[in-house]
Amino acid sequence: MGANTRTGRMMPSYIDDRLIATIVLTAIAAVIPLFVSEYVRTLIQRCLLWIPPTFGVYIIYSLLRQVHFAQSIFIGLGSYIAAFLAGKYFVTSELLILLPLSLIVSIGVAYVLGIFIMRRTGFYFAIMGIAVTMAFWSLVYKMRQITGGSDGISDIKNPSLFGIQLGDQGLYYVSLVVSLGLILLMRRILHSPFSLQLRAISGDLQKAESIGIPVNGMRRLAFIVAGANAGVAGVLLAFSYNYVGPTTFAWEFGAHFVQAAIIGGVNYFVGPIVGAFVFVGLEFLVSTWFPNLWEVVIGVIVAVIVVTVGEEGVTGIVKDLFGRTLKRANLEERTYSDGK
Amino acid sequence: MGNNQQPVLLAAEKLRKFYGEVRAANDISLEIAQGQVLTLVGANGAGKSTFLNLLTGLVKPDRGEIRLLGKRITGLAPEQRAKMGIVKTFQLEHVFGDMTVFDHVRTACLSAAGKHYSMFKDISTETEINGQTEQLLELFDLARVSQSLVKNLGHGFKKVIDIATSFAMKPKILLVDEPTSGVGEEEKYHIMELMMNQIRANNLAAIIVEHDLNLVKDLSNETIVMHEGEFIARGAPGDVFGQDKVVEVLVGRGF
Amino acid sequence: MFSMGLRYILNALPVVSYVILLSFSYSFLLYICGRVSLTFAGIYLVGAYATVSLSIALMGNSLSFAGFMGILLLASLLGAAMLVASYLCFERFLKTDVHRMVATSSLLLVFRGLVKVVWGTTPVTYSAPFLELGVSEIAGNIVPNYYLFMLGLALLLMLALAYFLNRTSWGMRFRASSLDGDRTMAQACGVNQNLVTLMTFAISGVLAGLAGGLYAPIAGAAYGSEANALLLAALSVIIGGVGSIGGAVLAAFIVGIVRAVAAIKMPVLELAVPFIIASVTLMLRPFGIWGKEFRY
Amino acid sequence: MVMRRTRTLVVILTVVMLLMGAVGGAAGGEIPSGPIKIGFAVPMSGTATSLAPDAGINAEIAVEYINKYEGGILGRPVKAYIYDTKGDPQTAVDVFGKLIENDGVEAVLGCLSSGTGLAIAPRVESKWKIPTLLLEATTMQMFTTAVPNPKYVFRIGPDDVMQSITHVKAVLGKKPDLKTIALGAPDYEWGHDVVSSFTKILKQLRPDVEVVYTFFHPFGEASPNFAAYITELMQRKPDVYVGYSWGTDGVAWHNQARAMGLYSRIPLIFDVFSGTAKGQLATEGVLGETRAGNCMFPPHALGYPNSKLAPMILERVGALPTYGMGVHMLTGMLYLKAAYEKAYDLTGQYPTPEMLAKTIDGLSIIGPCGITSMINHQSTAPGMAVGKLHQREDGLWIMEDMLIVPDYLRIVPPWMTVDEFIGKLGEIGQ
Repeated sequence: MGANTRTGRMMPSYIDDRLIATIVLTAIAAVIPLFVSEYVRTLIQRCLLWIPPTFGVYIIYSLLRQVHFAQSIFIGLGSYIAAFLAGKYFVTSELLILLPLSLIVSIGVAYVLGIFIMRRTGFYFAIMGIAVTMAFWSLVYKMRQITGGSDGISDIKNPSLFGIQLGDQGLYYVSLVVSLGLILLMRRILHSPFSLQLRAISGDLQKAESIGIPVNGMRRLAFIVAGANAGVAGVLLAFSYNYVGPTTFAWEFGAHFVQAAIIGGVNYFVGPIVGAFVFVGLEFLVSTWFPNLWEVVIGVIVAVIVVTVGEEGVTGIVKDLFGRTLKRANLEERTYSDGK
Repeated sequence: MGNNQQPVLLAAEKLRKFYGEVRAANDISLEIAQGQVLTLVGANGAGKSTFLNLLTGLVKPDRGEIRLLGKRITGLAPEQRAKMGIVKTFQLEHVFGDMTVFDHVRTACLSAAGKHYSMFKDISTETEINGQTEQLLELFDLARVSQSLVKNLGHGFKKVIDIATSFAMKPKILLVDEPTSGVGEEEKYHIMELMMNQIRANNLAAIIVEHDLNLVKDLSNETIVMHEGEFIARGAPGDVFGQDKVVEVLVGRGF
Repeated sequence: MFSMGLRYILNALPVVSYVILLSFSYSFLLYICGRVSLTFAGIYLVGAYATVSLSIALMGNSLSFAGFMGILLLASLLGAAMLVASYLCFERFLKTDVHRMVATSSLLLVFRGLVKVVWGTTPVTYSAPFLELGVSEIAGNIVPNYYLFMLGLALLLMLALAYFLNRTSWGMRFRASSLDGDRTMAQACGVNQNLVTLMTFAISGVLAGLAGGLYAPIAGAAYGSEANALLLAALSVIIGGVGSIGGAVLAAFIVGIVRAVAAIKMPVLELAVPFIIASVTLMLRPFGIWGKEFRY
Repeated sequence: MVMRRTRTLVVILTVVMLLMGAVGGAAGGEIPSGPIKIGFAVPMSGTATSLAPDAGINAEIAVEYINKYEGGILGRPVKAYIYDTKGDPQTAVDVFGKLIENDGVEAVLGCLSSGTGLAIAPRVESKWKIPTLLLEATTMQMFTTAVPNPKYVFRIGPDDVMQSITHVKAVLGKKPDLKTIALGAPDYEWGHDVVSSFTKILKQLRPDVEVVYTFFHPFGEASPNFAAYITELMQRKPDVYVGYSWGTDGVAWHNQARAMGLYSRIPLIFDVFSGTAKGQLATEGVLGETRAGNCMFPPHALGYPNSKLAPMILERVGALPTYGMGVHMLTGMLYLKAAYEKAYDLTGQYPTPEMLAKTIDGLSIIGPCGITSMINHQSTAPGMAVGKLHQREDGLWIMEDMLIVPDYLRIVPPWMTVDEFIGKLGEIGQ
């Protein structure tokens, strides 16, 4: 606890700060729909649903130092599960069935894909991710009779929870709860023995092997964790658009989560959260101010962030600017030296 | 420290590894018993590191067999062998630079306890592991830097951290690749002492690759000289270093 | 059977030629400098637009083939200049492979965005050189001479590069600095690393710019074509192996021909088939059919 | 008493004032001042951009035209909110939300692909209730399954059956003696839809014609190589080839097919979207169509509004013909203008979205494609024409020798299903 023995200060202890910050932010997210327009609520909901897949990229990036372009596979799986079961071939729209089902399917698919994707690293891993995503995309695209091809599946009605049909606002709160739950779960996972050993793998592969870490198995599990996050978010994303199309499987879509994670900063646990909000917000602003320059703006921002602050991202920049204030809220909590 | 009454712990039989023309290991055989400490000397490129890597499984042999306590382990992956007790420290820097010293050692403790896939448990609640880690840090005199990032520490520290991490694996046999390369004269002895104390205290077998011949004499009473992938001499350091061919190999090439 | 095979090979020629150039542009950089850089695809895009715009501006409807060759040369020099500039101003600040991958892939976005700003998204095309060269009939198959010219040029360049790398003293310096060689040793022997890096970027830029320029008369310079080019080149490098000239040529032929075959025999798989081959290659020969084992 | 009288007076005065206020409010049909907000949701990045090039610029052109030459709508200038859908249906949903909920636009023009259209149409009908003019989104699903009873959703651009009937009739008219035909289309829903409806209608009208080769090439690959298809096509030697490749696909197809000599080997080629790109236009003598989607300005429409529109497009985009986004958008703007003015004339009030939507249906305007009418939420020109492409002295491509297929032969009447209509086509033709 060496670095954290800041006793005798006015501030409450370490863990309480964090708890307070979480509660305050959650409370803001919970009451904000009552005060803002429907569109802003949708936007916040979008940000919330972007957080879990971005966390998936973040886990692979910050723990394994790999770039995970294949998140869209799992978003797509979740979305199409929702679209088939609650839309096209109506079976059920009960979230308590759809979410676990998507979780199970994502885990299964991630397990199988992980067997061969996670054996490679670096550029090869990234390209393999894109290749597999393309394969899924073309499968969905070509199975026109079932998936509707490029037209997708439209007019998916809102889901129900405990048998109660949800309105758009209800869906917002479900998204909030799911996303928050996943954030807390990720926090736990990032402080687990599992992730410490993953960091060992990215730190030095040979050393990791020589201390008996089952490299391939653990990498695969990390891939599964990432995929499961995206799979759950995929279901809710499908409902939030009331539409699913094959572009959910496009690798460009998966690349957005990489960009969001980089923008947020992969050195920080709050990075993916910040990244999701900044990315979606940025998209909103850019499309308003320079509708034609979306690619240039996002490209320059990501490139500049990588060159200047690397893994620190926006969170790191903000922390530098307002270091003292944020320290109190413990937003600077790093995944990289988490005490013990 | 040779204790030949003990049963054979690790046995290598006719290990061979050629890199094209280069003979890194040419039908090497070796047996080592519990508590036995061997030193391995030889010029650069004699195949010492390759030999250790063959034992740990980082390099796959072209042919030959490796047995641990009579059980064939030739085809096993490095991490499986590490679990069985064959643990190696590295010559060059192989540390997890972005971790704190505490985490670095703790990783190995967790791995030894087989807690790889423990995802939903907060690491701070692993009191047993944390206790072990603190104990190890004490033993290796690392407690005062336990919260520093490994990459910010000096070379000597990294060596000690590497060794401490290896001990966390509760090894049966320790393969030590040049523990003191690139370390100052004074630190050298300190590191060696720390390590040898632990090896003796746990009655481990060890193969130590070392360049400093004076150090070799202190370390163990049995040494092997390696040249072009073969063992050319074996015995007490004093005797071995007197032999002509050894002098030619070690000193002649040295200058 | 043979004539069918020949037909697919001839149909694949334009893709084969540009993929040879483009994939080697990427793998050369990776091989010599050990740097992952996806900027080459942006250079490809710029090469295509530059060639077409210059052709329209300078030549109008009066074609001279020598003039077109001159424009190609200009486009490849522009590519070299841009890639070197990208290295000097940007890429040399990138420390790790992951950084390079992420940063250069976002640089691609910038490239395509700027192309949109400058040229709009209406495709720009100038196919006069393509039409002017006429067609040949090979074993009953009609093949535009321009395809043969493309392939010839690509192979010639590859041969020249092979000669340069293996037979000249400068080539030795390049190889000494490569993933194969020993960079510190090379430096100790007086090889100027900075110069080698800059030249590698320049050569890579020439190849990428030329690939874009050569292919532009066939498909037009189109916004978004860099993504497709990037994927094809990357897959070819995976299939052929890093740093291998033979591998680049072989992989380009494989990718081109399987696509041509799939287009007719199994249209469902046309897009997926290069990815499938790359995946299988990665499983069976992780370092490519013709590649050697590197850190990557 | 005085108190009481005063109180009564106050009550009466209050009531009168309230009444006046109410009347004033009712007469508040006065046209609000300030610009009128119109939203555009168009693809400006991503794959679709290379296929529907410069959609953003075309939206600007349409608005500029309305403001400059038509005096705005009800005297108010139009303010455009142009956002990027990235050609992605889900982004389109977000963009529509932003336009309608955030910016408060009064009508939206947008959505090129069928997927985008299908994604937003149900939401527009059930939630947003704002007049929405889809540009293309030609799928038959739109007004059959997605929004069977549309109120707010309109479509500019033909539906699949309409265009297929035109194409079949045109091909049969231009080459009555054909025996074999080949079809090529991009591999996505629209491509499959048009090919299947073309084949179905052809079988109905001329069962003896054999379709010798049908292929679907990858869609929107941006730098495709079509050599394999072209070779195969030349080996099959059809009498007629009908190609639906468009955008960058169309440009590449055109370049490659011409270089390989396809145009001289097949007697009749109907390149539905002839190459539209800077530097390279159509091929002399090849068939093209006048549907707004292709914007081969038909000669009869070269006056109003095209004489003013064409120079604007040439100046901003640099190519003419351009893919029809600009034309669609201007058509849509003209519909909106006409609807606003008609609704205002009829009621004396500034129209609500509902009134506006009701007024749009049944309107006729003169647009870039000539007289165009909104019938059952579907915009149609009196005849879709197919003709041979010809380059005039001044460089403009026009169509000659046009064959116009009248509406009653193309529009599926509301009391018939598509299949019934196709089944009756032979009889109607007589």
